[in-house]
Amino acid sequence: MSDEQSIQKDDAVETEQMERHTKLSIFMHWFNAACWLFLLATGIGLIRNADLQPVGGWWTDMMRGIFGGGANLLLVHEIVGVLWAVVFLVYVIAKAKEVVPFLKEIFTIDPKRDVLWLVNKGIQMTLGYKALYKLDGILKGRFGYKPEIPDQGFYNVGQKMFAIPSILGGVVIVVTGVIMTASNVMLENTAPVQWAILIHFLTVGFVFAGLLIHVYMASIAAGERPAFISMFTGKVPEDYAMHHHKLWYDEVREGR
Amino acid sequence: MSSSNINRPISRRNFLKWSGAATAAAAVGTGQPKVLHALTAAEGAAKGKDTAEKVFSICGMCLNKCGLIARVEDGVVAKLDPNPKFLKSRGMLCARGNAGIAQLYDPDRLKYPLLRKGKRGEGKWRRVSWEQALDYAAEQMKTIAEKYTRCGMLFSPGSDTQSQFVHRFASVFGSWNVVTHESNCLISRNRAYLDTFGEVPFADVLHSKYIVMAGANRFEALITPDSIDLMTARKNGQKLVVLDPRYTKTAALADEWHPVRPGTDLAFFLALAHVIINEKLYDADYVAEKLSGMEELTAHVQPYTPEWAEKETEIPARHIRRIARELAAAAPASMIYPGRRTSDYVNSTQIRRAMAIVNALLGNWDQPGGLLAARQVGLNSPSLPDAPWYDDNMMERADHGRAHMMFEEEGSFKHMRDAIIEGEPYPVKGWFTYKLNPMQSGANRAKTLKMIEGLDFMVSVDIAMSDTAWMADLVLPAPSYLERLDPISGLQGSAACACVATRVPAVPALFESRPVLWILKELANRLDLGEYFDFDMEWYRKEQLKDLPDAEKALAEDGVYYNPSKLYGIYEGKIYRTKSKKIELHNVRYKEMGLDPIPVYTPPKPIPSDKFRLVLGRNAMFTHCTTNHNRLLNQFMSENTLWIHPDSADRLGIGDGDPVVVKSPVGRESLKAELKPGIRKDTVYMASGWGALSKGLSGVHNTGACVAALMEDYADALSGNMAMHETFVSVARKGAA
Amino acid sequence: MLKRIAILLLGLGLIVTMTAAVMAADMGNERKGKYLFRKNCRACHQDGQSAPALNPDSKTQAQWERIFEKKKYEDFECAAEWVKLSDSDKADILAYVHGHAFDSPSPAKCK
Amino acid sequence: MKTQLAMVVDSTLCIDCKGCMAACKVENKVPDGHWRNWIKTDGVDFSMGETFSRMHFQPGNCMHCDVPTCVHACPTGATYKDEKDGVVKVDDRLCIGCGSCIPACPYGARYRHPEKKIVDKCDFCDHRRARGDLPACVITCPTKARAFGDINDPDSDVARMLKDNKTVRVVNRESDTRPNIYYMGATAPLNWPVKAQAPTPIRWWGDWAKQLVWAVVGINALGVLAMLGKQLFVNDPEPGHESDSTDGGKPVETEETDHE
Repeated sequence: MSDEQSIQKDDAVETEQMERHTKLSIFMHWFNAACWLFLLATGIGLIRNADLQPVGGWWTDMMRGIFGGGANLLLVHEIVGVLWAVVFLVYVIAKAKEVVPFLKEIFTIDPKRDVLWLVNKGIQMTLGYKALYKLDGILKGRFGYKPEIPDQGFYNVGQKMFAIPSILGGVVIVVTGVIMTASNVMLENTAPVQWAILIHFLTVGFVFAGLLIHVYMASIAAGERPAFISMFTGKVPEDYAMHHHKLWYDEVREGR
Repeated sequence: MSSSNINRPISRRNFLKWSGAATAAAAVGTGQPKVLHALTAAEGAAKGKDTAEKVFSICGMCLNKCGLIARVEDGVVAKLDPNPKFLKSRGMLCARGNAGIAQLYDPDRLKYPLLRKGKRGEGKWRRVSWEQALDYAAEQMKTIAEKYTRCGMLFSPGSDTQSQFVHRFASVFGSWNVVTHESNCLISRNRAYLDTFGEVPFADVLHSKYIVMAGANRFEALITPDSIDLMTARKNGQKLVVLDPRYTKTAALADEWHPVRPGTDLAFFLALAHVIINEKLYDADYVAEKLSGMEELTAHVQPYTPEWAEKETEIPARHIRRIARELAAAAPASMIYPGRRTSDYVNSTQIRRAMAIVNALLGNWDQPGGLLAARQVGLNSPSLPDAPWYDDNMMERADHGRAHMMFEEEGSFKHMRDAIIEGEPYPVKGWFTYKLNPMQSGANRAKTLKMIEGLDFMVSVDIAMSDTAWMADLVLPAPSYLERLDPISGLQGSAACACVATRVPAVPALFESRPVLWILKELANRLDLGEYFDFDMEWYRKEQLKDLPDAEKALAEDGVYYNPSKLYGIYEGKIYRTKSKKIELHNVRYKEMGLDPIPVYTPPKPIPSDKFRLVLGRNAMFTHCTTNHNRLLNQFMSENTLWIHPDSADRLGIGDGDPVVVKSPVGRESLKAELKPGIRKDTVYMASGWGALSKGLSGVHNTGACVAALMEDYADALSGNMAMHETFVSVARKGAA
Repeated sequence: MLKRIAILLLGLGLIVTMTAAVMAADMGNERKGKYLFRKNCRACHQDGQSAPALNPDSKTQAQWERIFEKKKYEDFECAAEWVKLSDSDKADILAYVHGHAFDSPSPAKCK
Repeated sequence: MKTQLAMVVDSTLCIDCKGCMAACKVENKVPDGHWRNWIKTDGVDFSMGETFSRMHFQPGNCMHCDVPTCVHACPTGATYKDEKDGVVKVDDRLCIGCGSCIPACPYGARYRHPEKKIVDKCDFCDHRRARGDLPACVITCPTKARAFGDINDPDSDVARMLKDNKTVRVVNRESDTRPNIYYMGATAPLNWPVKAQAPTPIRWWGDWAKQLVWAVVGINALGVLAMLGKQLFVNDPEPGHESDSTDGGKPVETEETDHE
């Protein structure tokens, strides 16, 4: 660890830093993370029914203990949930110039290159590079297979594979959340509420599953440290950019 | 407005939820703790001390006067609970009692004086000040007095605790013409029992071992304590036999139900007397000592055998014989229940006389489980200046002489209305009504409308726009019973309830409503009669309690005061208030007057084959026709239906819920049919109080059918009681005929 | 013989009751009687006053008839009041108390 | 023994006067068209003759069951059985108004409050009991058909009545929730409770949705564990790190290699 830091410090002198995230987007990221964590913890705490509770009654008891009862917990969950959604809505509207290209980037996928990246990166992360060459040895160029990990843009497709469901999931979570919250304000029919509960739960579950990978990749996985740091500084070293986001690096270089 | 206080929950959580979210969104970090703090504080307040005020009162939803405790929260009556120490009502409050709040906060309430703008009944009103309203009313009454004598004004007090002041006003004003609700209700019963025992009894239902109930529906037409005692006694083994053309809830809960042919009860009771006498099931010593006319009765009932009665009543002779024996075996703790509403046939009094005679044979007068004499509660009648005498006045009531034995204080609505329409013996051109709705409670609505048409002036004092108020020239808003200080009530009669009860306001009078005493005082002042009404309610109540030194304290603590008094054996060693000074099986006065001294059976008019007999009846939710529009009670029954036997309906091609048209010689109404196996095939029934003309009564205006519009106005010959079961109607599927 | 006596007695009874009935009809005006009773009698004849309380239902019809027919008012303490009453006034009062006597069709107190 | 508030109803005393329903409605501000309690009645059968026919009136309300299927259907625990008094209650502030508990009650004792938009039902007049009063329906009943108290307190009226009388519980055979309203002797009708059923989404959640989420989370967690294991325990240098070519192998992070 200390090695790594010293080296980077040294690198910083030589390596040029590239602008990757604006201050606002950094804030939004961590705001999102905090909300997610909070809402996840309180949300699971709202489930009392043993058949439905995924973690166990102890969690419900603990959360209700912290917040002084289920009703307060629900209120806080709803307030933070609404806050989360409202802040994002404002952000999307106010910073459309920033958000639209971001969404465009996220939702742009090159199937050929990206599938290969996913396969190879997955193998590399779990089984190692050797496995890639072993696979290449078996396939021998069939299906257009190459053992290399293809170059990626501003986001790699792994990030996109998390970003897409988490954005869509976020929308679903907000919509179902609003339905549930609105249930005792204006809704007459309870069927949508009941479905919203299930969908809310399922969506959170799926996104949370993706979140595990995201957290690992961002904060623990080897070689991703600069990306993690960039979520505070907004900058990545050029060599990191070149290595991890070659297409973006080239784009920026050309644009310069 | 206060009416919004009922059924209008405020969701604290929703409010906090959204405002909380807004706060949090606006100022992250500071919003949440504040919200949490607010929640804790609110919770603490809710769990805190009970700050509600409790007010003792007596219910005014019907005339039973049950004891209640009003719970007043922040100046709003939140709940009415029964007063557990109130023995007359046995510590209960029925659906109507609970719905008193819905009357208090009724959106249909009259709010200020209204003066008619358009034609009578058109529903166009102008809001006027009390000053204008009272000036106008006084001027109209003065004009009528001058033009037609003081008897030109008819007064109709309802059955309210302040109605006594309307009676007083009538006598002070100088009119003998007072017609109350009673002639549409129970005067034939009163007549019959007065003319048998010299007094109208209370039934000791609680201690009775065997009760025959005919023409009464005590589990639906609730009377306290009888209805409750009936159930308590039944639990203790009492036997109940019900005669009714309709399978009422009373019939449903009785040991026996006999769907008697309507109008033939008299045959049944004469046959009971026949069996009791011929089988010598009576106490001979008692008969010799207390009864007068046993010989005449013995001779009289000979033809009335159970077998003969079976043909009339359609009740098997063996049952009649058995019931007579069972009654006699349980005597004197057995009775023919006297009933209340007896406005059914042209011989209503004689029917009740026969019932009273059987009671006399059972020897149950003044005995446990029998008929009880009234006890004095000890209330003082405040001494008020005697009413003046007007020499230039009529000498008699306008309905005088139309029935053999009318009651001076009650009159006869049927006969008074006829007299007014005919203008005979003299014109009556003004009408003052107080909480009375004969438009709905008196048979033949068309006639009531005709009578009103001929009036010069009509004023109605009421809580809501009843059909009667709807026809008036001037409508004055009265407060409900929960807003009033009323005279002390003396409740006497059946076991354990010779008591004094108080009604004090739970909340001040709403809107511009004023109690009728205030209205009468103001009118008296304007008619130079102020000296006769120179008192206020506080004084009046104090005077009433003058001779009961402990009462005031008891009323303050318990809401009720009991004056211990003898319950049974009041008549020991005393004479009866009759001509013979005994219980009269054979009525001496009737004989003198050329009436049947012992009831003679006359069969009811036969029902034409294509028609049905229309009968009336109560349920536990509605008081006559006054609480049908009550927002709470209306939810139990939002319209009336025509009860018809499935076989009869089938014959007419009528299905359950089909709209039908019911036609009588005097009216035509439509409503939905309800197929009921629990009604005779020759009889139909509908609840009263629907089909209101008044647009001021949401919920009953144009909803269901008005039974008063269908009933013909026959009268009981003796008492002048309206006879409401003498009407035959035809029924057809709507659109079919 | 017995039968004849019975008929005779019945006839006699009839005469008595008929007379009573006719008398009752001729008794005067009940309403005026009520007014006069209150004005002339009730001032003394009520609780807390000099004379015992008196209401129409304090006596039977026959008792009232006897009181009014005896006309020995001088025996009463209130003879002075009686003298002041005209015959028609007395008839009115009798009509009132008789009509609401103890054994009348509608016994009543004077309220 | 724990407190279990309950009612013992002598339905033969009920005269169907609706007093309990009106009292409850006012006391609990139950909105128009809804009721927290009821009086059921059976149809009358005159086929055996009219004279001795009888009808039954059966007052009822939430039965505060020992096995409350409604509590089981509630996701948030807003509906719960209070351990202090055995009363099944609704926490107004925790109820999200999803209505899942409504079909889960065999007795139809629950309704969704049209203005508060939360589920409402009888709570044996919690607020009245808090100030020492009996429930509104109990105290107002003319014939006192409803007895109320702690069934586990041998000195209570209800316990005595239970002991001294034959009582029945009205249940649906397919979902015996072990209700805490007991009816004395013969009461009718008995066939009206329905099978308790949670709505489809709630059933799906318990049946498979929870497991599915665990499965997906589990797979991803396994993936992470695999990556972490590989990162920690396997030396896996990237070939051709030195070469800067775009079409060749990836650059090797030297520090990484050094480190491991």
